[in-house]
Amino acid sequence: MTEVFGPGAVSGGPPSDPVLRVRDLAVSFTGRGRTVTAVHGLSFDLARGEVLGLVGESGSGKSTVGLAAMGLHDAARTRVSGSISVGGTEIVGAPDSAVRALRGARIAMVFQDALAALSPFHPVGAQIAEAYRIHSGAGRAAGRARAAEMLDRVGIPATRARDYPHQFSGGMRQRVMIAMALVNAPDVLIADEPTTALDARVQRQVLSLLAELREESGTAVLLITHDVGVVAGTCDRMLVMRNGHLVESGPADTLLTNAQHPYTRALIDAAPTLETVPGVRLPVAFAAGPDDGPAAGGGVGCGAGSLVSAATAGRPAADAGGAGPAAAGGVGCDAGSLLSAATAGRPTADAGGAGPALAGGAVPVAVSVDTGLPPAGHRALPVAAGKGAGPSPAGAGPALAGGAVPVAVSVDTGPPSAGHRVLPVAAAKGAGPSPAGLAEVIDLHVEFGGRRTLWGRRSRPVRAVRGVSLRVGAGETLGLVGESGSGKSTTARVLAGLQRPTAGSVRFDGRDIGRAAVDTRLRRELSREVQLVFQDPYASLNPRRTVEEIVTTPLRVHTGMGAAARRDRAAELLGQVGLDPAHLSRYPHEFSGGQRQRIGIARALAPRPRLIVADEPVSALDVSVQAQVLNLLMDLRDELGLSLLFVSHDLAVVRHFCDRVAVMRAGTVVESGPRDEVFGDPKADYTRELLAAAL
Amino acid sequence: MAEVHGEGPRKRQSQGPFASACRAFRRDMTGMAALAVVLLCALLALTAPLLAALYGKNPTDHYGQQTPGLLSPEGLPVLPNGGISADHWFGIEPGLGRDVFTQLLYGMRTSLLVAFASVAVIAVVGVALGLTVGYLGGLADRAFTFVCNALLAFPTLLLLLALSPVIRSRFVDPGENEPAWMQFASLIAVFAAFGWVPLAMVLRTTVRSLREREFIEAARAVGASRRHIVLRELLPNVWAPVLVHITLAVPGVVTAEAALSFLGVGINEPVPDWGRMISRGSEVFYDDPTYLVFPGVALLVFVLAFNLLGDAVRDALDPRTAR
Amino acid sequence: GADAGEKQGGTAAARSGQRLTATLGTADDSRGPAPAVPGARRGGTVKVANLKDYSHLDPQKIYAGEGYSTSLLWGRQLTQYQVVDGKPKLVGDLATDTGTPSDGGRTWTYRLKDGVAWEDGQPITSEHVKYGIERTFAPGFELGPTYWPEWLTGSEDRTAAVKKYGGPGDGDLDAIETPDAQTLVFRFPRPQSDVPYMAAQSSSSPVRKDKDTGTGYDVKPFATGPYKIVEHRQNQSLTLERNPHWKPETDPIRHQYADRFEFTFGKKILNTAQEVLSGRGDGAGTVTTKSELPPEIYAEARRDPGKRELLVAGSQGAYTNDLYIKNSRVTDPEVRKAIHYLFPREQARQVLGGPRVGDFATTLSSPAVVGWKKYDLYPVRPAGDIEKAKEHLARAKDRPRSLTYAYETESPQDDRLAQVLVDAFAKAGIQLVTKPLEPAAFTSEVFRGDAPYDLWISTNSVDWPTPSTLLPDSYHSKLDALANGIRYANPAVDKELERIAGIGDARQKADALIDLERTVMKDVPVVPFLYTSVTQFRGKNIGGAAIHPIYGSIAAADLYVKKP
Amino acid sequence: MTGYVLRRALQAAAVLLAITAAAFGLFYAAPADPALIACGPKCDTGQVEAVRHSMGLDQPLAEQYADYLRGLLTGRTIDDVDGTPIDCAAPCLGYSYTLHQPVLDAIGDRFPVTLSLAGGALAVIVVLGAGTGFAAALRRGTAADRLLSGFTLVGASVQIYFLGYALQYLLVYSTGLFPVPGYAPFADGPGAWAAGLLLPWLVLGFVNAAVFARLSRSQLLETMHEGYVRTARGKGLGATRAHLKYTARGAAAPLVQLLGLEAGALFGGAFITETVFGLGGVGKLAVDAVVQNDLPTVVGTVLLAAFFVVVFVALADLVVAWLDPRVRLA
Ligand SMILES: Nc1ncnc2c1ncn2[C@@H]1O[C@H](COP(=O)(O)OP(=O)(O)OP(=O)(O)O)[C@@H](O)[C@H]1O
Ligand SMILES: Nc1ncnc2c1ncn2[C@@H]1O[C@H](COP(=O)(O)OP(=O)(O)OP(=O)(O)O)[C@@H](O)[C@H]1O
Ligand SMILES: [Mg+2]
Ligand SMILES: [Mg+2]
Repeated sequence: MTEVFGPGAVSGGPPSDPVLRVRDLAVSFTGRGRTVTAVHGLSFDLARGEVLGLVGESGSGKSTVGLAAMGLHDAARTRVSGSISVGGTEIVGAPDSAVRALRGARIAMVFQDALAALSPFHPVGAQIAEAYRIHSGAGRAAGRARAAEMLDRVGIPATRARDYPHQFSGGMRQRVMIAMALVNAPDVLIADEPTTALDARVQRQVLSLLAELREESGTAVLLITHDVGVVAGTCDRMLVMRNGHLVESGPADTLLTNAQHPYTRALIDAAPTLETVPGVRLPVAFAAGPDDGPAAGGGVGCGAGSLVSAATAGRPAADAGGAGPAAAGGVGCDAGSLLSAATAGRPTADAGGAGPALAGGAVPVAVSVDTGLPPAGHRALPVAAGKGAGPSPAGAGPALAGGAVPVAVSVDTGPPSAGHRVLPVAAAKGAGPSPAGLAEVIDLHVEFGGRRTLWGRRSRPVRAVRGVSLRVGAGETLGLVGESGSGKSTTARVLAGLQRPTAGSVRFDGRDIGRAAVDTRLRRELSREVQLVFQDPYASLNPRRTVEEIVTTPLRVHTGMGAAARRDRAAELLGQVGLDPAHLSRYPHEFSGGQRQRIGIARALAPRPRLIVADEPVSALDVSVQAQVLNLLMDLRDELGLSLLFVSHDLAVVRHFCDRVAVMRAGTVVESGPRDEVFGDPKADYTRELLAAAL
Repeated sequence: MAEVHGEGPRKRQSQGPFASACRAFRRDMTGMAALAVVLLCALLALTAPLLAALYGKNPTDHYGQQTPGLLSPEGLPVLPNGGISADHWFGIEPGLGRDVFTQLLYGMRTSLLVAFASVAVIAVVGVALGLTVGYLGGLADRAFTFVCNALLAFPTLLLLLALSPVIRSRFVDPGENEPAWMQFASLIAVFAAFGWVPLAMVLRTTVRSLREREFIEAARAVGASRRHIVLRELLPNVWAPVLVHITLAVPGVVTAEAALSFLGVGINEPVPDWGRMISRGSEVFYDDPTYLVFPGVALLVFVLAFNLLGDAVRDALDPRTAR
Repeated sequence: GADAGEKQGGTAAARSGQRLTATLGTADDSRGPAPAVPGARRGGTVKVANLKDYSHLDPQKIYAGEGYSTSLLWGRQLTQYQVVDGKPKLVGDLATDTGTPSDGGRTWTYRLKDGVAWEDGQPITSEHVKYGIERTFAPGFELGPTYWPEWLTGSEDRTAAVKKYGGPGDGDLDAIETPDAQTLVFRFPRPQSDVPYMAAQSSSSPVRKDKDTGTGYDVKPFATGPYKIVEHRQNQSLTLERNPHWKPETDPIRHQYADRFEFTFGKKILNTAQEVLSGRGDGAGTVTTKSELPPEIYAEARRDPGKRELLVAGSQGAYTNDLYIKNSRVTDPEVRKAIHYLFPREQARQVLGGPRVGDFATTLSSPAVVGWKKYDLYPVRPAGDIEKAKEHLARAKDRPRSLTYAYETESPQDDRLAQVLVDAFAKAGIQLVTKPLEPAAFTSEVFRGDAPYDLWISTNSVDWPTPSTLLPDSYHSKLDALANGIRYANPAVDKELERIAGIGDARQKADALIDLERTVMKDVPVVPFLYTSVTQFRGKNIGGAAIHPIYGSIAAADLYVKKP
Repeated sequence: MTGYVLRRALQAAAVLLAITAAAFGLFYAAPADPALIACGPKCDTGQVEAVRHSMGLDQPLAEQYADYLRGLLTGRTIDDVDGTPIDCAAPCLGYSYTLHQPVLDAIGDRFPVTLSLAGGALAVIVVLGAGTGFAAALRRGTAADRLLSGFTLVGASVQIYFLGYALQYLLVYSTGLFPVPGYAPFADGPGAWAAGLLLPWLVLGFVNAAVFARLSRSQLLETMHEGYVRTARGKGLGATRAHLKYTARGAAAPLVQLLGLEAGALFGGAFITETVFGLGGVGKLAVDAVVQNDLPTVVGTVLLAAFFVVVFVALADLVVAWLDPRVRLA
């Protein structure tokens, strides 16, 4: 992969003349009588023109660092100590008026959530112009002209300057943010997860844009992200944070290929990529970080892992649980025990040998160039061309190419059993079209009727799904991918009996279930067999109900079990998904994201369904947690012989997890087939485009 | 609330949202002080007959008229400061010469009874309607909005003024005193008839946004019935706004009741009532402010305490407003 | 009241409880101009702030003391009361004297003065007076006094009268003759002794047919008095200016000191009183002709000498305040006597404001009535005598467990008064049920024949200060519930009343009625409570303010501005 | 936006119609006989019947209501008690037999008072309420915040009749610090007009501003943490300017809505304030009408009050839509 961002310091050493210099930065928040220290003694430098990646799991303190650099923390509730200097001007402890002069002019920020960060009340043009006029003292007309120019520069027609943020798509909003941040050509740009919420294609566009602009103005960038892929593609150096501490730093390519710290390595490996061997267990090096409940901590992930292993392999949980892993910081032990559990055939003893797994995980970075997928090549081209014009040496390419070396290793070392393990099932179905579809939709149409207007006329309906046919065979996993708004969720909801189709038929086990959304009895019957797992583990759990209540709801509905029996079953279910049955009386907010998703899965499993519809069950989760959940789902699928409809916009995850894949676009299925076919030899242009965009 | 709380068998670690709100509340000094005042008031009101017996007076006897030397021929207390004496700690009422202390005690009973009863009805009706309409949406929602708008636009005070004689003459036999309970009932009915609107509207909005939350979808997916969804999934999620609304509605009703009595259509003689005391106090204010001060300050403190309590409850329940 | 009648505002005011009756003046007394008010000067604007607008300005609809009093500013009648030093004297107003009876009181003749004129300068003729009186027969004039229709047609009541003659629409009324433009001859089927007093009522004002605008006349009548109405915004304001065609030498009653009168209505009386007494804003130049001093500031006004001199107090004409007992429901005289004894006069007066509201009464009629004599049939101390009451109750054949007391809810005071009664009745072992009624509905509720109310308190007055309108109009058993609200029925009294009705001589009639009053009061049909007094107020700058001894409120026609 | 305005207007009209029906039914169902009251205590049965006929009370309620509505739309002729026809022009709210005036005229006479009182009080509410709310929110947690919050809390808890009487006595009649409350028409001189209303404005404004201040404080505190405010500060905008331009804008919607409700209530007549200060506005008219059983006036004033609430609430909605492009352009 070519480096998207230009030159910068090639070597990992700290630059000589930093535009941003952070020393011993500590930030703590007070509130409700307790103090949270989000950043502990962080030091780093950002050289002129450099791109520095700041990575870490959610809640590790990345945004906090960015805000501190801007001096934007709420003074009343935040204590910032240490030193931050921007181009030689100290920010910590400086009066607001002094910092104000820097903000927006010398140091600017692209905030994490573009929709929230743009004022809904002012036209985008005016918001950009304001940023310009504050510092340049320019008049209205000049401000407008400059805003138009910047909008044009980020690829938004200047005529739309008078539109409001809600009239733009996510990617466009992000570009407006970028235009606003760069309008004064600052020395430092802090880009806080500028692409996280975006589609792969849009993500790519935004990153390229950032790179171009940076090149023009020579702005140094602190790129905050949790996505290692992004760092790989864009950064000169990277810093890895965890729980507010700096874990490791160094040149990006070095760290990516040869990280010293196990945490860094786990972070890098946890996300499946288009090159990960499908179906292997993903390494889970650490537990979810950001947790408001007391249950957080490395120990949980570890314990969970061992429970899963117990459940899967029929071995007693004793071996991996206990204090050991927790004491070990939940890093090595977890990886080991999980791996061991996953592979089942291998001795637990090589727990220390996270190596193979991690090496396997290293594949993603390297392989992207190497696999020779046509899209990958294309993707690299335009950027490379853009940079060829500049003074930068084409050093990045080789650097990454070097990274490709481990590819071979990973493929080699990848435990063959992992691939095989999935095979029995996959092979049966993957070989041809599955004979008996457990659930199928035929020529499905869903329209969302426009609201009746004053004059009784209906506005034009949204045609969310326009003629989709899908089939999920027994024991099969069907992946449904596509960009946002393509109708994936709608299709999934139809299958789960929550949405009434406008036209077309929906069958489950040969029975027409089209009316389930309006017929309570039918839906109740259906819900015995089909269950949903939702995208957002927090939103899908009622915050005011205990885990026990949540998990036993389906039992109440579907069985005549008494309270005690339900409780036993709930405990059993928690065990099955790797949670401590003692947690039954807790509330959802007392769990980490991954644990919450496990609760959601436990609930879905409760009535022993035959089909689980999982609507983006992992996209709200951190990479590491995502890995845990994916592993769990794979285990359960194998163990219980479940069928799955797996909806995701992440190609890599789908590829990793599914037997067959359907690609949706604008309400239609553009391509479907066995996983390897779709990914290996995409037929539709759109699929190719998607694959190309994936970083 | 009790359902969530369950003090006894709670597990050490289990941290219900209510428990954490309680903890936050306990740290709020103002809130605790306000709660103390409110509880004290409730206690005083509850034990009023006992206290009055101990004190040896009752709120209805015309002491000033029976004992010579307490009131001037014009009806004003002879002793300074509203006739405060060892016998009558807070003085006596000008004119009738009743004991102010017991009047205040029993007046608090009146205020609290009307307020608590109205608010209870408001809460039940508001929650029921808000939840149902919020969940059902569609036609029910439109009808609801319409009714709410109409009720909001209706001048309540005027209606109360106009309706109380209607109620009196429609339902009370001419040969009988209007029973006190009927005065209370009609007041409570009218307060409740208009009071549920804001609560129901808030709940409707809350429920509409909750309905979009995935956990409702999840419950539906599990096959749960509507009843289950409304009662078990939605209800536990709205008690925070309900609680806040209730604590803030109590002083509202107390104030409105006092205003009505001030205008002469609240609770009638001889049932002691703060609003009427204030009204009487304002008549003799220029001669002797004492009689206005006691009920005026009592009402102020009472309402203030409830408002503070409401604020504290809101803060405790809403992490965003945490200071 | 010990102090309710002292000299205030430079003019003597009558004291309630004092014998004070209107004498009949001579033709000489009837000549203008009116005796000057000491210290009065011309010019300036008198501001009058009253709580409410007058419900009627149409002279034939006015039927209330303060309405009479104020309407003197623009309206003139055949006769009127001249007040000098607080003493009233009935004199000729438009007429040259108080009227000449003949034919045993069946014919009365009046002659109009020369030079009396309307606000447009046209002379007032006997036709105009006749037309005015004819109007009282017409539909829509039920509100006014019914004496003219009854007397002129010799009917029992107005309903019967209007069957014989239905107002100007029925053409000419034969009973009044107008031989010339200045002479009026009234011919009554039965002897009438009180015509001079009736001639002073607003109903006896002239109305000009060409100016009679129907309901519009109720808003803006055409003036004959010293002032004319220039603007009347209903319930808001009323502005009067001098009437250039009014001649002082024709008028023995009215003055024309101020240039203008500006009435405003609607301001809460407490605010007005505070403004006036403190002299803030327009206060110094403001007076009220209708409202009483609010109880809120009475004590303060009494304390502060500067404010005290601004109070205008006096007896409220011939008004009395009594506890009425519905005789048809409380039939046993022993029970009524018991009520008489237990009635807590002193406590009741205390909650009403104390001595300033009036003196305790022992008689049915007011001391302001011609021929009044003091009597006290069942003496009792003001605080009531529960023991005595219990004795009488013990003697009663059917002793009531509970009685119903109805009252108008005009102010919280009424509720407190009810509580005082409840307390007293309870002590005598009777539960008093209290029925607050809306003022608007009170009369129709309480006076309905079968209305379930036993007791009520109300303030009433005879229509003029002779006893003629008291017993005959309220205590004859044949009268309907509206007139005889307490349903008093005593055949002996009925008979005596019928005899008295035939008496043409005023003096004789008055004496007979006063004597009959004692007979009636032996039955205790009502419990006399107060001879009422009023306390009003004036601004520092207003002179001539005194309570009119007949109409019971500040006489507007004597007011002047001290330094305009 | 036009569609939105139209829809909102239709909704408002429907609500008003419902209120006319409710008010009419409720009040005409009252037990006191309006004919008896209009005719006076001395009327006999025949006269009362005549009056009842001229008042139209002998017709079925539905017909009376239809007449009423017709009068509202096209005007009608009403008979006075004595049968004199009274012309009641287009938005005819009936004729008051107590005031001897068409209800609309009676309201029209008093409306300037209510308008002046409500207008000034609203100004006080906005300035004082938003001002203290803003000041407290910006200094949250400080002594100033606690002081201001305490101040508004007292304002929200104090009774207007208590405060009104006390201040009037202390500031006007005892010391003369304030001019005597009263109404002088604006046309007679703005000075006298403002002087007479100063104290009522302040008292009514203060008590209502308290609620407004509390809401604006909490709204501002909530909006203050919005991402776009941080963005504004990230551009280099000072805290105060950022809050004025962005926080205030974001917090405005509920405030505008509250203001709409309060304005509606105030323009419908502030009974207690008018009573306390002796002002003859629509509120006093309404209370008097209730006391005197003057049904046409009661219904008329109820309708007027409802009309203002409905109109101002609708206006507030429109302002909110105008303020927030997300609503406006939806
Ligand atoms: N204003 C605040 N008050 C209290 N705690 C805070 C505040 N902001 C952040 N934190 C806490 O500080 C820690 C770091 O948060 P931060 O937002 O920097 O994480 P992050 O790395 O940016 O995470 P993400 O990837 O989810 O954006 C978290 O535990 C968070 O809960
Ligand atoms: N309830 C609804 N009312 C109106 N339109 C809707 C509704 N639900 C979905 N849509 C529209 O239908 C289309 C498909 O939505 P859907 O949620 O199925 O997309 P998706 O592929 O799941 O997208 P994402 O990846 O963002 O979740 C979108 O254009 C969406 O705006
Ligand atoms: Mg962040
Ligand atoms: Mg979706």
